[in-house]
Amino acid sequence: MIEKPIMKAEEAVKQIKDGSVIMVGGFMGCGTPLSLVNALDKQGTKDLTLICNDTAIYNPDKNLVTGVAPLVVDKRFKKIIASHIGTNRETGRQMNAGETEVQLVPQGTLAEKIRAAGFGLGGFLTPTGVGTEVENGKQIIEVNGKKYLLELPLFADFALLKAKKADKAGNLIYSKSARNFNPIMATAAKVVIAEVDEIVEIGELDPDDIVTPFIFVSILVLNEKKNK
Amino acid sequence: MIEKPIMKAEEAVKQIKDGSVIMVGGFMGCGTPLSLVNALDKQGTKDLTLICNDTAIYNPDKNLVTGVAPLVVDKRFKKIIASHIGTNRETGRQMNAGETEVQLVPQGTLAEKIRAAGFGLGGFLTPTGVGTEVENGKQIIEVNGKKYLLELPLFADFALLKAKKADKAGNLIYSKSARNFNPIMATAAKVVIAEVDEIVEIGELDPDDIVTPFIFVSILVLNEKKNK
Amino acid sequence: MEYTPDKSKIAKRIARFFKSGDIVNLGIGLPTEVANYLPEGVVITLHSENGFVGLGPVPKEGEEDYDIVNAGGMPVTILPGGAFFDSCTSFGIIRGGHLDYTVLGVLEVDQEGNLANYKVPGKLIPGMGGAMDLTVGAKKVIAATLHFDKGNCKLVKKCSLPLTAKGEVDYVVTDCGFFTVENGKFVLQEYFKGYDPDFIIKNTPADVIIAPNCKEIDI
Amino acid sequence: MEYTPDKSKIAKRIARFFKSGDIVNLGIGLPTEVANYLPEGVVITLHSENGFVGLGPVPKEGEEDYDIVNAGGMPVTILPGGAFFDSCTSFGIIRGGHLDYTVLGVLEVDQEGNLANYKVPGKLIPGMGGAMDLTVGAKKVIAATLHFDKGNCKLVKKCSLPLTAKGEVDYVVTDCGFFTVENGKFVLQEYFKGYDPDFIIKNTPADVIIAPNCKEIDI
Repeated sequence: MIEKPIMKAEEAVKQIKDGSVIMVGGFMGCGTPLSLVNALDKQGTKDLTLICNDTAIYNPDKNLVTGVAPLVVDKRFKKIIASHIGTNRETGRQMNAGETEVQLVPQGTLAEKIRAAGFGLGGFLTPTGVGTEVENGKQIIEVNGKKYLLELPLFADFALLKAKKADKAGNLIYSKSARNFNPIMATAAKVVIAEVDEIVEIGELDPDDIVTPFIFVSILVLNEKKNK
Repeated sequence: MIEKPIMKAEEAVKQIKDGSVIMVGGFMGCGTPLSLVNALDKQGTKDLTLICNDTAIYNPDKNLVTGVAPLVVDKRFKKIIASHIGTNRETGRQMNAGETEVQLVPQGTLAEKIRAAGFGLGGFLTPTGVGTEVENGKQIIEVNGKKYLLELPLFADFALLKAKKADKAGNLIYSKSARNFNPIMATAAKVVIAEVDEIVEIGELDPDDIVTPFIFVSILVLNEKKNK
Repeated sequence: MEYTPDKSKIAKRIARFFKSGDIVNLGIGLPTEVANYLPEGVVITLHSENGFVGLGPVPKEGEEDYDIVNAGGMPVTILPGGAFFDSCTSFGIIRGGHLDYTVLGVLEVDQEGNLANYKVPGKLIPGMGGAMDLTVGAKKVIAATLHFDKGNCKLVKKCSLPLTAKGEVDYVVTDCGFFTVENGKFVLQEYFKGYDPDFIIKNTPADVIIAPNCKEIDI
Repeated sequence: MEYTPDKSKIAKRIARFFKSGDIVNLGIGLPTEVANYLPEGVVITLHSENGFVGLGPVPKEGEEDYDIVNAGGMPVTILPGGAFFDSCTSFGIIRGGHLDYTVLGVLEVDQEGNLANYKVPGKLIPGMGGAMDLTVGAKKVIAATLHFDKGNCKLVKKCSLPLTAKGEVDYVVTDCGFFTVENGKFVLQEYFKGYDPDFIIKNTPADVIIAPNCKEIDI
C-alpha cells in the first residue's frame, strides 16, 4: 500500500486557486476541518465556489464564528451552494446585497447530487421539491404516475474533509455526527484533503470499520490542535 | 430502544407466501443467510421472485450447491433477477427451457436499483448498458451530451440477510466481503429478516461501527450452525 | 373566549400520536419540545437528519461532546443502540419512507396540505435545510404551530409564501386544536379546553369543517 | 510463422502498463493472472467488485476465510490497509471513474472498441455480472485475449455477439501484440517476438494499421 503525503494545512491548501470549486464537510460546523478552513482563509484565495451543507454560525453579538463562517465573512466566495444559511447572517446579507450568489438546495438532494458525481451517475429522480420553487428550470419525469425532479451531479475541484483517524494509506474513520457530508464529498472532488486528529500505521484500522477507503483520499493533514 | 423479535429460521420464513418477492444477500454464496434459505426451501413456498446478485454455485459433478442454489434446484422461483447465473447450470437450464424467467441486470445497476427503492428515489441515470441490449425498453436521457439509461427502483416484500453480529435492537455489522448486497437490501423490503452469528445486548456495538441501523430490521434469526 | 398562546399544548398533543417503536424526526424549535411530553411507557426513536438515530437528551453542562449535535448544531447525546451514518443515508431514511412521523414548524399551512416554512422573500431566507425531504418522505407529516401569530391565523386557504411542500401535510396541531387535512379542507378532530369549534371556525380564514366525532380535550 | 497460444505473454505485457498507486480491477480468468507478473517495485491496488480494495494473494490451503472471496467466489486475502464496503460503494468506485484500469476477457472485440464477453445467444448466457459497469467506468479498459481461438481471430471488424460495452475498449493485448483502438481501427503498437506485423495483419480480419513507432518486444 502506498502512503499518502502528510502536509501542514498551509501547504495542503496551496493548490487551491482563485475560482476553484470546493466542497467542505460539516454540519453547522460539526465535522468541518478548521485547520484547513483557517489556512485557506489566511491564504486569501478568492472567487471560490463553496459546496457545503450550511454556512455555519456567524453571530457577532454572541462572538460566535464556526465552521466555514470565517471564509464567508472574509468574502472568499462568489457562489455558495448550501441547504441552509439561516444561522450565518452575513451570508444572508451578502445574498440580499447581490454580493454573493447563493443557491439553496434541499439537504437530501444536495447530499445525493454529490454522491451522484462521485459514483458516476448522470443524475437521479427525487420527489423532493416537486411543486416548489426548487423545481424551476428542472426536468420533471413521471414514473408510475408520480412526479420526480431530475437532479444532476455536483462536482468539485477540492474536498476539504474532517475525520477522526486515518492510516497512512489514507483510509478514514469519522467521529459520531461529525461524519455527515464528509464521506460523500470524499468521492466527488479531484483532490481530497482530509484533516484528521490521528494518523496510524497501515494495517491498524479494521478493514470492516473503514468508512472512506484510501483510494478516495489525496492528502492527509494532521490537526495538531484537535480543534472542535 | 425496543428489542426486535428473535426467531428460529423456520418461524421467521413462515410469513413468506407463494408469489412473494424476496431479496437475498450474498455474492456467490458468500454472505447468504443459509439457515433462512434452507428453512424457506423446506417450507416449499413457490412462485417466488428472487432478487439476488447471482444464483451461486450448482455443480452436481463436484457436489457443489451454495447460496440460493438449493431454491433454484427445487424450482421455487417463477422469476429470477440477477447479474450473473453462469456458475449455476440449473438456472441456465430453466431459463433456456422457458421454465423460469431470468432477467439479467448489470451488477452496479442492480445494487443501485435496490438502493433507489430503499432511499425513495424514483430512479437514476447510469451510463452502464448504453449501446447494449440492456437499454431495450428503457428511456435514454442525455445530460451534457452524454447518454444515460433511466433505471427504476426495485422493491421486495422480504429481504433475507446475513450479518456477523446484531444487537437486540437490530443494529447490524457485517463480516468482510460477506457484506456485499446485504446492507442495501436492508433498506428496500417491507420485512427484513437478518440471520446473524451473534446477538449482543443493546449498547454493546459502537454506534460509529454499525452498518445497518436497527430501524431497517424487522426480525433476527440466530445462526446456530455458524454455517458458511 | 380569548386566545392565549400556549406552545406546551401543541407539544403535549403531538406526543400522544406516537406508539412504541415509531421513528420520528422533530424539527428545530417548537417541535423539539414534543420529546418532553411522551406518555409513560412509550419508547420512540428520534432521527437527527445530520446523521444518526437514537437522539438522546441534552447533556449536562460540562459533559458536551461537540461531535454529537442535533440538526440545530447544539450538543445532544445518543442513546445506547443508536447509530451514526452519513448524510446520504440519513436522507435515504427520510425519503425512503422509513420515518413514521415528521413534526415541522410553520410559517403558513393551507387547507390543501401545503406547507410554507422556509422563506419569506425579500426578508428571511434561511433555506429549506432538510424540511423539503422530510415533508415528502415521512409517512405522516405533522405541522406544529401556534394558531395565531401577531393576530394572524397560520391556517390559511392558500399559502402566499414559497412552499416547502405541496399537499404533504397530514395533521395540523395548534394550541386551539388538532386538525386533519382532507379533500381540500381542515377537519377539526379535537378542540382544546378553553376554545370551542365556533371560535375556531370564526377566527380561521381557511375552510374548517367539524369531524363527526370531534371532541373537547383537556390538555 | 506459426501461432502458438501463450496466455502468459498477455498477462506479462498488461502488467507493464501499471505504475505504483494505480487502482486496478482484474476480471476472472486470464486477467487475474496479470497480478503474477507485476514488475518489481510497482505497488498497485486491486479492487474486487464484490466489495473491497486491497485484494491479496490466494491463501494457503487450510487458511481460507470464506468471508473473503474474490469476484469468482474463491477464497482470497485482503492486504493491510485494505477496506471492505457494500456493493453500491463498490460500483460507485467503478462507475465514478476511480479505477485506473480494468482488464477483461473477450469473446469478441472490434475495431470500434466494442466488447462482447457476456453472452452467446442460445448457448452460453452467464450474465454480465460487473463487466458492463467496469467497461463504462474505468479510465482505461484493457481487453485481454488469445489472438486466436479454435482458428478464429478474436479481433473483428464488427462484433456479432451482444455487446458488453459500446466503444469503451482502449487497449487490446493478445499473445501476438498490443493494440490501441483509435478512430475505428486497431493500431498495432507492439508485436511480440515470434510474430511480425505482416503475419498479424494478414491473419486479423479487422482493420489493423501499424503505429509509426511500432516495435518488436521480447516478452
